[in-house]
Amino acid sequence: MILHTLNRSPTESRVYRQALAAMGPDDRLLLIEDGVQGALPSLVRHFGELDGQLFALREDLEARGLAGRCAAEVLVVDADGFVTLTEEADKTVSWF
Amino acid sequence: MILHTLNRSPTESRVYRQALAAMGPDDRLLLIEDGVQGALPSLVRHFGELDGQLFALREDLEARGLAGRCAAEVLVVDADGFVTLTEEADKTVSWF
Amino acid sequence: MRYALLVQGGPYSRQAAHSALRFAEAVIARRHRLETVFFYHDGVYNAARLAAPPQDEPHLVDRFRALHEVHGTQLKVCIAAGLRRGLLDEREAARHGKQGYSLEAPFELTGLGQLIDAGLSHDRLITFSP
Amino acid sequence: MRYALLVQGGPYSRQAAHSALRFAEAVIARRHRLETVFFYHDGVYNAARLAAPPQDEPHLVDRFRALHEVHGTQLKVCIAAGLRRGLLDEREAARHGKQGYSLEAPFELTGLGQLIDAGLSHDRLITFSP
Amino acid sequence: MHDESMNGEVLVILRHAPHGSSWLREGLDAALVAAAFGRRVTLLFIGEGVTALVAGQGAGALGQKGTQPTLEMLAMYDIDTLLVERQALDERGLGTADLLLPVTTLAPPELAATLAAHPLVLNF
Amino acid sequence: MHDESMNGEVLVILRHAPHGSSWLREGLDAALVAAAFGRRVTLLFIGEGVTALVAGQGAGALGQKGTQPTLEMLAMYDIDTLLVERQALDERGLGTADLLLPVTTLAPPELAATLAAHPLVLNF
Repeated sequence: MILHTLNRSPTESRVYRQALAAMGPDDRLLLIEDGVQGALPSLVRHFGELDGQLFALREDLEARGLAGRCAAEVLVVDADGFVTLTEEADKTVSWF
Repeated sequence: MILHTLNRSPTESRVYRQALAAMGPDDRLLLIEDGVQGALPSLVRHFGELDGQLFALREDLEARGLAGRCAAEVLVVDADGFVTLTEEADKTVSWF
Repeated sequence: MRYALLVQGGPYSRQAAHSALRFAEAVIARRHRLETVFFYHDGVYNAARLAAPPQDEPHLVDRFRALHEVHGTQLKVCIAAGLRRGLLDEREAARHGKQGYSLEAPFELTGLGQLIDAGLSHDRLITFSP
Repeated sequence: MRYALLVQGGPYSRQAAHSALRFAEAVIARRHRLETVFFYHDGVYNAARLAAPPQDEPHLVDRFRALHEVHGTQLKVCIAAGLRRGLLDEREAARHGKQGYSLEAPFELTGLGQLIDAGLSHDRLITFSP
Repeated sequence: MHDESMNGEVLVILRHAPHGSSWLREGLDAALVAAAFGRRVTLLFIGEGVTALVAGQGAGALGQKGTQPTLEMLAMYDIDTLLVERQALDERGLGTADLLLPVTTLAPPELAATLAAHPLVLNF
Repeated sequence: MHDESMNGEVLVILRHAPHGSSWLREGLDAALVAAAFGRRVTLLFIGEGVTALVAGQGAGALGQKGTQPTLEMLAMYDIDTLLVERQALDERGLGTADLLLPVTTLAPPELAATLAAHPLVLNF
């Protein structure tokens, strides 16, 4: 299982499509930095069906005033949870 | 008349939509750097109808091996032509 | 016409500085006056005096310096953007209690007000971004 | 576990270095060993010794240095990426005939081979990009 | 709505989110400096830039201060023309009630007029 | 097609065009160094990265040398597994005949298998 991180909003950069194309069936995607904007209910559709595999970093949501605006299907983790995700994954790939 | 420059490919960045949205009816758009990829026949459709207003920088096309691959409707100018475009425009806005 | 350039991309990482220098030469070849190059955002890194690119690559710091020496172009580096990124002249280094300096003449640290001035007082301002 | 981080974004311009430092603290808090931070692309600018950010902002260079001092983390700067961007230690400055230097211990200039080594020999490599 | 108040001297376009990069901060700095030098300044938020105005922002990683305090100071600098691309709000499910400050929303055809009306346009 | 030859130790993903940024050059440098240290290296070109392989490139602005000479040296470093995302070629109207070097094209489902098969993945 690979953990993919994404730090761009799907409204600005198409790199999210590359990340999705490279994901295996059990891989996970963590939205960080400007990427957390993708957790908004109106934007989360860009990620299609990622049930239980789509995460967003709490600290980055909070810094942007978006913590209370996340789509329900996004799993919110803090920095400690980010480390846990990297422990559980065989490797981590950064998309930017 | 405003000259807009764009240095990103429409396949990677959605900033081209911002540039198009900000263009007035007589404005011009010059593709430079990685933006010249947008002059390829299969990508030029992203710019809609810009008859006579869509330019691409020759030197950047040549450096990328794309000089002979440009769509017919793109007006190719060299660095001297770039300066001329800035002379003719009231101002120049950079999109990146 | 009187031209100013705004360079916002660092050397090597992005093409912006290369594009700006190519444009600068074309401006001068068309007999305009290139009065000012203003460096902002990562563009301030173009003023790093210790840059040591491989010998078969263009030396961007030297190319900007040549614009000043041959054509009198002023090379203005935003002081706030520069300090954050470690670009200090001797005076700023002393003021911050640091030894050595990383930016040297003819590059000069100036305030952002000079960018606004250049934008409003020159005939043209052309921006090269990363 | 043994962790390595790869930092590819410059300080202040992008969040990458901030994110890396926040992650580094969380790694250490979870009792892992943060052995190496490798700086590549614009990440090398994080080693600029003259950085002078405003006092109410985090001082990234000092924060990385603290990782070394407190936790023994090695701070490795790609030499090729560094030289192009003006980051030289005393030895490289002398070798290139330049006065002064812009990078100081505990940051060290190393080859890219050390990134490959870290990636293959550590349990985890996490990248923070601009 | 396009009216006379949009015809400042300096238009600063803000297209980046807070925290992820320094573009927003550096764009705001340019606006504040222009205003401090007595220029009439208009801010135009488009694309991701509209998220700069979302209420309830905090400090960034490592406690890096965000841009919200700067935005709250704009009135002191007499920067009161804040234009926002309506489409960018819609795309993100945001309304003007979600924003920190009162703004004027612009429909697409008004963008070009805004750029044309300002002698100096800085795009961040 | 996915086969054993894809199972190198180091996968370097190249996603950027030549000249516009240093990502392509720096990614290739990482690949060359890994190979020089005796690692089996696979290159994967996706998105805009496929334009790195277009034949007939020249020097950049100010004569900056491009990455084409480096690509032509890959065989000397025993880097001969060049994988290319088929969709990225299609989107740009390119075919393998337009490219500098022989490559293996990958359909979308093969991308994930390629990432999974390499212990170290560096994404540029």
